[in-house]
Amino acid sequence: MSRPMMLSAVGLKKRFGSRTVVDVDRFDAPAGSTVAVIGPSGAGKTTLLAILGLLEKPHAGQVYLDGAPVGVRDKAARMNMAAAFQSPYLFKASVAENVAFGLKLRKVPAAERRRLVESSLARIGLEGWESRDALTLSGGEAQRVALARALVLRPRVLFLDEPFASLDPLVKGHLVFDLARIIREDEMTTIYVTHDHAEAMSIADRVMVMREGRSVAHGPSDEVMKLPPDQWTADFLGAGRPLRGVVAGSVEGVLSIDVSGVHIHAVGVLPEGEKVLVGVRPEDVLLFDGDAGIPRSSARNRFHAVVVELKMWGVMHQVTLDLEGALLTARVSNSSVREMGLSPGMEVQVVFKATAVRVRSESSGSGEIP
Amino acid sequence: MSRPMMLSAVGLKKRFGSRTVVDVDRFDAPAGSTVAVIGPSGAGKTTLLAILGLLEKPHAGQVYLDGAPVGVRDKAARMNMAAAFQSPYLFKASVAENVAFGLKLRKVPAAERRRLVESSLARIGLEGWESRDALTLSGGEAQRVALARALVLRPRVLFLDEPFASLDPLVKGHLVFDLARIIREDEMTTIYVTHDHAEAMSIADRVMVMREGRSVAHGPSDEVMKLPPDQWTADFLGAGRPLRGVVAGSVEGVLSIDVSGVHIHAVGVLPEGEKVLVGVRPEDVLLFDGDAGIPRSSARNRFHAVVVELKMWGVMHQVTLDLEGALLTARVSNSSVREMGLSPGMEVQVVFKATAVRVRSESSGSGEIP
Amino acid sequence: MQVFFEAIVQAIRLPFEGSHGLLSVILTTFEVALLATLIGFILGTPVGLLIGASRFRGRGLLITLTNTGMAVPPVVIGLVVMMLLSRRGPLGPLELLYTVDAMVIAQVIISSPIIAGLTSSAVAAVPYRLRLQARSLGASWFQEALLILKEARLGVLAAVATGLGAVVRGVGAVLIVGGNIEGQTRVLTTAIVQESRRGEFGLAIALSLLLLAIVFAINAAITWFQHSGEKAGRG
Amino acid sequence: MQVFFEAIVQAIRLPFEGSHGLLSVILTTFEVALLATLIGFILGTPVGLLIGASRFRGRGLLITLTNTGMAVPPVVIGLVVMMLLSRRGPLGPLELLYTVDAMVIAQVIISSPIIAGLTSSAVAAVPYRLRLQARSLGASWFQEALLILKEARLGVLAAVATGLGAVVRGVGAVLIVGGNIEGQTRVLTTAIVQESRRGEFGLAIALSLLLLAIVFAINAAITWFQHSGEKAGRG
Repeated sequence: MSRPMMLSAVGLKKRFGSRTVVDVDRFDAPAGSTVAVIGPSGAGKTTLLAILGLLEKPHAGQVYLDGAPVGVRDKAARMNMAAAFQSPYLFKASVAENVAFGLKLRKVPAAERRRLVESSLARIGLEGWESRDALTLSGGEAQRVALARALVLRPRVLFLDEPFASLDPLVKGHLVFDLARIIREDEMTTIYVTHDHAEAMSIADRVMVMREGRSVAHGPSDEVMKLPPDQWTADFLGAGRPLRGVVAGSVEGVLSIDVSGVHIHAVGVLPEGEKVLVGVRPEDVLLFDGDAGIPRSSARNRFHAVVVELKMWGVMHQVTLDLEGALLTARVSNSSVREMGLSPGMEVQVVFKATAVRVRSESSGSGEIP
Repeated sequence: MSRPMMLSAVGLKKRFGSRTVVDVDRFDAPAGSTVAVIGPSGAGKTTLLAILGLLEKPHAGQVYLDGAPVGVRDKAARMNMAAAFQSPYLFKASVAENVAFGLKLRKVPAAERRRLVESSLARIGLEGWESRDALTLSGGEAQRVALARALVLRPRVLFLDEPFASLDPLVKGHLVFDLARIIREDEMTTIYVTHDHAEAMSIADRVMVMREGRSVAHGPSDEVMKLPPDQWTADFLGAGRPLRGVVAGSVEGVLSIDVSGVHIHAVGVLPEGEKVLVGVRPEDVLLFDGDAGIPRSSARNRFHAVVVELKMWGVMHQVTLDLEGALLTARVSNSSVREMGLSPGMEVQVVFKATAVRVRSESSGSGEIP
Repeated sequence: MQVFFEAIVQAIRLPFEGSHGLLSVILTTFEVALLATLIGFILGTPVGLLIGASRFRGRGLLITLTNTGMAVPPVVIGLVVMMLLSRRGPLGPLELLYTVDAMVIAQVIISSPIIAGLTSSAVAAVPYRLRLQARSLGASWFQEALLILKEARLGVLAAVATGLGAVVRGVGAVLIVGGNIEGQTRVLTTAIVQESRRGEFGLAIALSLLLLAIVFAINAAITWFQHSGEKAGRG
Repeated sequence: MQVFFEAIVQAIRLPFEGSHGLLSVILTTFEVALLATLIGFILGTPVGLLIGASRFRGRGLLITLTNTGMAVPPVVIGLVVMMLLSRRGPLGPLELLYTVDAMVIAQVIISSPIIAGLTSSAVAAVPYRLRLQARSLGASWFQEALLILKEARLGVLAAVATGLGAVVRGVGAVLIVGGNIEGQTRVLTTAIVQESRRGEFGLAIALSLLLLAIVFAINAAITWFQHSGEKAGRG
């Protein structure tokens, strides 16, 4: 039916008074991709979304839809898009009238409209809810109606602004699941704003990290998460800083990378002697007691290390480890800290798979991650 | 200096109009304990806290402080308590005046007040912030001031109502850490309201789960989390239902429990033939490929199982496993689901430690967990 | 308390004692109030929508005009209209002074800024993201404006009722430009002033009870609009 | 437009032409307005605090009284005070009719409900959890009430200024009970009515400019209070 569209932008700037709230050099959402825009509150995420969605005019810069420049006045372009926000913002009317809002604007005939509203509600798990008053729904139900209202338009670009931020984890889990399925089935390009990187990771294949209006990292989720470009981004994502190393050799597609004397195994194709950045997500690093016997397994990286520091991160612990000079970060649950008796100075064994390591040539880019 | 107090209550009821928002038979917070009250929004958590904190009168029931009945009119009792809420609710004044509010009401002399405010701010990481305008602070800073304002009173009972719900994970991590340290150092009895069970687990040693005004589970965190009394509680906590089994034997303090033919190892002291409930937290269950060679290790429980169902829970996956008839739940990250290619019908190996299993005799209680 | 007792007895008798110009007073009151409010609604609502829902050059001026209009005392408005319509004034040739039309003109100048001002508040209270949401679903600016008015409808109704109330309650402007001519431009408020100064408390009480009935009906409507608005509000 | 031109020229000349009772009018206006507002503040604020911040038996009655007080047209209030103070009325022996005191009494009845009503809104806007927070830190009910008034202080000030504005702008009540006696009970609004009906536009314009200056100063204060309140509000 509809085909997803590529959305991109260059040089976007937006000021409120004298304060620049958005200053983003480049934004890219390939057709069919799901791009998460993450950052702390006040980073300009929602304003960026409003500009990309052609809802607000930027002070500078240009948005492109499938390569063609578009703006707030391009009603045709806007008709390819739809959005849902953190608060569902339902109109004072029935569920059916809310869901039909965009269809009416598109002059879809009444019978067809009824059919589409019905099937859209059924898809999102609200079969037969048409005649309820929209303002009497619970948070999770209202959010479903808001999603149905956007999805019924079969948008080629979908914008979601923290759609699950105010929901309980149980309600949220079901909704994330239903939404992910629909995005997959309908093949939309999706821009997803959130302040929760775990939520972002579970949905997006590309990530942009924003801070104070600027994009501080932008690229495939895996790269951004494993190779954050600076300390602030690393902290915000709860990641470690990338390590610097040199490719020492390669056997059957598995690289051996020399990081200050430690040899880390990673999957990739790079020439010997190449200077590289190496990153591992803290969640992917397993810790074992220093004297535990660990069998040969699919985890190619096994080192002895010393705990340097323990700190709380949300409701987990972040453990900084010294591998003969190279600093690695692991994330562990509080009960693991207790059971293993982790404390600074303690010796542990560190295990992670070669597939969990991300390697990038140092020469392939500077701040921006390709 | 001050000694923590025991807080308890019986038969609390509170109505708003015709709707009963709190109907709690029993509440117990032993002196020095940290009790988390969790539940979805609208469950009556904040109202319960207001009643326990002697801020609002219940329609029925009685609150006890160290065993003595107390009410909203007992100013002396109220002077032993202090609270901080989700929104910091700072007064229109400087940071110092905000923190000094309760000290002034307690007629602490000005010089002493200044000294206490200064040290309290320093403790919570806001050294030298006295003269700032309270209404210009960021969310995290304001929350610190609100905590300092409560903690400076050296309360013997501290009430916290979702104090971190609106903070970014990075800010939250630091604050949880600082607060946990102060609660430990000052030995307060703490009542902690939250809708996030992970946060509750990281702070509390006792948990009360509320639903629609009622207490559906109440006891030590570990018990409530591993042996939820009903399906709703299990779902809300993201836990599996407890399994029913019979103690088959015991060797050196490790029980062997027969659960429909599968023998699960657990730590505990119970006679042979005793009927028991067995629970494992989904996070503590590790999954391995069906054909992976797993060495003998400290994990005493190792089974082959078949994946029955996969469903999203928040941003993780919840996996239901069939161990020859007994259903077990594991929680795994989305990347693990992808890497292992988990899908219904697939065979996997299940590993968990004997210390991660909670056992309770079926005869020792029914709904309420002791 | 005898004075009150006598006056009330007289007030009850009055309607049965035949015409005291009472019917004319009531009809004139309604004519002026309804016409002035209708014109005030037509002029005030679009201005209120503009001020409350958009940013444009000249918005500050419009806000200042509205606020000034709400602040200017009715007697001053009466004076200005009087001068405009006086024999030597620019609109003198129309010979409107001391007519119902003169009173309507003055009351429109009183009601329009009230309706514009309160409409703008009601409209400004419609969440901006609700409008972004409508835009994102494909609404044009006109469809967005209709949606805003629909969402704020109870506030707009309350604004119109408040304008009506001000027109019915006021005395200064109509006293000046209407001249309180019996059978022609006498309305409830000016009649009350006249009768109470003449010591005709019975008639004054009768007129006051009528005026109170009208005012309370309007206020009940405003309260109902606001109350329904709260109930239907987003929690 | 000649009528305007002549009137303004005359208005500018007036202050230099010696007394027209102008000073007396201004002084009486201030005396009545400030006294009535002060008494209105003393009566209205505690009532507003009670209504806005607590639940008690009789609260509904108090709200109804306040709303009624705000709704009753000034001419009706004037009539009732007139009857109370008339020779045959219950307060007749005090011989207050057609005095400044009579006008103050009428204006207090007008300003108190306004101050009470707006104070109650300002007080009700103080978040309930802020009060729980104060209580949890050990505040007694009296300390809590002080905190509420402190948090709502800009709203209370705006309420008082609004009451003052209503008193200064109004004409119906003072016209009836004051009698508009030159040199004694004539205030700006009643003088404007008088002079414009007499066709003395120069004097009327001069009085109007004065009245406008006072009203706009009051409105500027209200705007400033409300604006500062917004800026200091919790985001």
